[in-house]
Amino acid sequence: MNRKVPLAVCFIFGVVMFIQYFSQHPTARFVYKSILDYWQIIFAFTLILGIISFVNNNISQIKRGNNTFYRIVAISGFLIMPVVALGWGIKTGSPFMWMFENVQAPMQSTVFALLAFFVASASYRGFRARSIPATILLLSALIILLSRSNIGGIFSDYLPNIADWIRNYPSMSARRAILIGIGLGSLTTSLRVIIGIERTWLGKD
Amino acid sequence: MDIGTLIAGVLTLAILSFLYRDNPFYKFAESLLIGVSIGYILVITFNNTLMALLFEPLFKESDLWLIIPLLLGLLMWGRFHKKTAFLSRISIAVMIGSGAGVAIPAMLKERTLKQMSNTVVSLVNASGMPDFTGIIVILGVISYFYFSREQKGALGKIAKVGTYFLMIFFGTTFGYTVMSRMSTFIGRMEFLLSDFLKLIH
Amino acid sequence: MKHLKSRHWIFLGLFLVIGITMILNVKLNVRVSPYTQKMFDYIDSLPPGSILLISFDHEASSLPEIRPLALAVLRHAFKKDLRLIGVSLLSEGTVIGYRLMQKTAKEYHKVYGKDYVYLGFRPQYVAAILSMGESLKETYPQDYLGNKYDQLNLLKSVKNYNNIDAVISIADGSLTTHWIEYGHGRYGVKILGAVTAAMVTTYDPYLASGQMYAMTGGLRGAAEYEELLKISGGGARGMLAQSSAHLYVIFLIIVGNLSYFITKRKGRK
Amino acid sequence: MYSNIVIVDAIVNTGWFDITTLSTLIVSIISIAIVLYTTYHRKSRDKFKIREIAGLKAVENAIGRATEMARPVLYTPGWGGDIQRSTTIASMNILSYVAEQTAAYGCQLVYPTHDPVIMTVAQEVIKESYTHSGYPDRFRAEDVTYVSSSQFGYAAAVDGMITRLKPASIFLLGTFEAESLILAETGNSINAIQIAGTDSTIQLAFFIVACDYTLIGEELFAASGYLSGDKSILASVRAQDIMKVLIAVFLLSAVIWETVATISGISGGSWWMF
Repeated sequence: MNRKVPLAVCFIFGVVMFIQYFSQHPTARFVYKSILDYWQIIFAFTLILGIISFVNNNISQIKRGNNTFYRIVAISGFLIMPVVALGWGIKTGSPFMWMFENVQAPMQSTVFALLAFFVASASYRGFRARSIPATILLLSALIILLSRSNIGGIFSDYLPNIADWIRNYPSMSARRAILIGIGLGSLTTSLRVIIGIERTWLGKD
Repeated sequence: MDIGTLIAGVLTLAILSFLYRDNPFYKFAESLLIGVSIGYILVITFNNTLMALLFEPLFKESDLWLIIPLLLGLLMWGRFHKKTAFLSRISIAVMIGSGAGVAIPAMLKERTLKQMSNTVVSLVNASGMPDFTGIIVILGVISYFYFSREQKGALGKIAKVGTYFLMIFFGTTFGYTVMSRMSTFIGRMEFLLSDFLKLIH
Repeated sequence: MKHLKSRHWIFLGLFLVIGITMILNVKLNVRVSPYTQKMFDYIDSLPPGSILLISFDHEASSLPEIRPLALAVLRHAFKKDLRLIGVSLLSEGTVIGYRLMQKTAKEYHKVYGKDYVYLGFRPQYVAAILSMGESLKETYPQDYLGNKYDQLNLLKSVKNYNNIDAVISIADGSLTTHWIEYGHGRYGVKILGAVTAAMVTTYDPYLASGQMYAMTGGLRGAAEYEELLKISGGGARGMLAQSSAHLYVIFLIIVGNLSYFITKRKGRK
Repeated sequence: MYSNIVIVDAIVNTGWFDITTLSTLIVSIISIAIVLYTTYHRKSRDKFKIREIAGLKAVENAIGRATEMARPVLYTPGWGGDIQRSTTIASMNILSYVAEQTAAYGCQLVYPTHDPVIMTVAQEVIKESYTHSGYPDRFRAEDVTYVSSSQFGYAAAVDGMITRLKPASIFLLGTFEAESLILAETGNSINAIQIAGTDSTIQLAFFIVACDYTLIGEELFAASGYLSGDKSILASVRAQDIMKVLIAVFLLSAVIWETVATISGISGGSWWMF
């Protein structure tokens, strides 16, 4: 019972969503749109579960005296957003958006900007001409990088042309092949899910 | 300088300090970021999903169809209690099942079929020059992903060619991405140097 | 100094390279690539009054790279008197998209509701894209500012993608793929991309197959676009730092390999 | 413009079947038939053996290493996916295998994620795997955590976990976006063994450079079949291979057809266009 009902539900919804793809009938469109709304609504309810787990984890760490200060910062950071949203709304210019624009957004961009440094250290460490494939990887990266640097026209028009050729032929074809494969992989995985062979998401038997 | 820029600047530096090593400034910024971003998503989801898609149409316009997703959402909360936890599987089944159903034709068409069609070009192009790249690469890479046989003999050789082309793709991507990552940091530096420290204008 | 590892020196080097080149504040000329040219030409060829849907499919984090690009495209559209509908598929792009549109609209004296509107965010991107294909009004009964859909002049003639000339997805990730696969795949709407440099290769197959109509990418793309528009902006300003950073990475790769081969040779002896 | 609207509206409003999707329907049916055949035809199923995938051997080693060093294993599905995505499902399969191993070795398994739905499913999967391998009491729900749905909030949180918990092995399997290299390089700075796998083609480049083993695209799906050890799941890998042979034949004949058409100057029609 605990497994049969979810498996049946999974099958029915899978088949319905598969079939609707081939129809433009208003009923099919309605079913489709409704189910997509369900996704969002279920997500919203589940978010509460996630948040409770987040708060619980932090509280139990505080109780254990583990990084108490930072845990309090995390929880207060979390609480302040809904509080200011309730108080002053979330339109542009509200305290909620002020927090977003001056606290959250700059930190996020900075975490993202850390990547510049990690790219540099990965280039130093990872790009070694250890084998033929590694050398090919290295060379194509070098060509692209050089072609995209623009210092006083040191590099003639040839390099950008070579780079564009690499990007448009070998590189793009390889990506196409990966995409074809991923398409097949997704297809079989999804099919297994629908017919109920793939049931890891229910836990083991 | 306004207070917003000051705070943004200090937090920016706190995050950058992680490059040296984990430290109290980073830990503070990290905790704040996690907390604030969870608070943000909570508010936005409540506003844009629960209110806009569920409560308003259900209670204001009496769209009774919406009782179904309301129930499915509430079933997720079955997890609060051990005995009712299994109920959440039904809602998850809806998501996973319908997701799989959507994916089959969509992925097949956009990932596989379209890409196949576009691989088909004449081996001799309009100006009479031979052009083998597309087909060689695709066959090579597809054979690399052929799992039924060990990569030996002819299959192994083709797969090897496939690997080389994969590496060209990875190299190219890496090259382009270096550009992008540097741009992001340049953007952050522009903020630090002009808005925060006022060193450039 | 003792606990500084090679990693730290690499970081410090990058910091200095970018910091110094930015303080120098030198402008470089850029060669316009055919990709950016195609995008520019398309927007340039649209008759005044044409409607573009601009989708801000990025997070706040990539703003440093996205902003110059978005500004260039928006300025071009407003300059050509096109009408713009702004949406966002990521919650974080919402306020940023609004600010960018507001800023550029002011520069060209455009009126909200008549020349541009901002509808804001809808979660679950696939759902949002498809639902707009059915009805923009049902997806967005209200705009970002709370006005009713029907009250906005610009939207009166807009039912779904059929009434829109093209979608420009300004993206830092793979969201444009969904525009292509669902927006174009299902409803046949023209998709243009203004994406981060990192995403360029992802979209090449779609560009080549015509599933995506045109694309421009990265700070470099922004610099090229600024060149075509004959304005000065953040794209051109960052080009020297950008190029130096590339050379620095190339330098690191070479040093990395030299040290690798030297240790290998020593090991053999 | 106006006539277009009329035509599209006509298609939208009338028939139940959208004729433009016919080719996709036919190919879908063929593919489904192949998968069903390889799954339910016992003979072809039992004969099938999958080739070795380099990253897979490393999985066991990685868990062994964590046990020896008495440090945790960190597993994360990336920021890009949701539960509806097939990559996430494939990642869950591998997670279930990894969890069984860590349960048996008594090694801590930490699983941060950006999506609450993924969190609930992962809790279920890990818990059941622990029960399955006979150590239900070793499961700790707080190790499966929701960190933040924001991309770089998630990245900062997982980075913090990596630097403080110092896991011996890190599994990055799922859908990744730009956070991939932040996580992989931080993992590197603490000398963790890293096994990555994703269908996000861009991030593959970074994983290849920064991680010890990388499952490229489809390999992730194959690996999930392989590790589950379930014959009927493996059968779909076989189905994929059969489809690949068909694709190769299709592409070759189409290319020859098109070449002949170009040389002879007679257009033979584009029957390969989907």
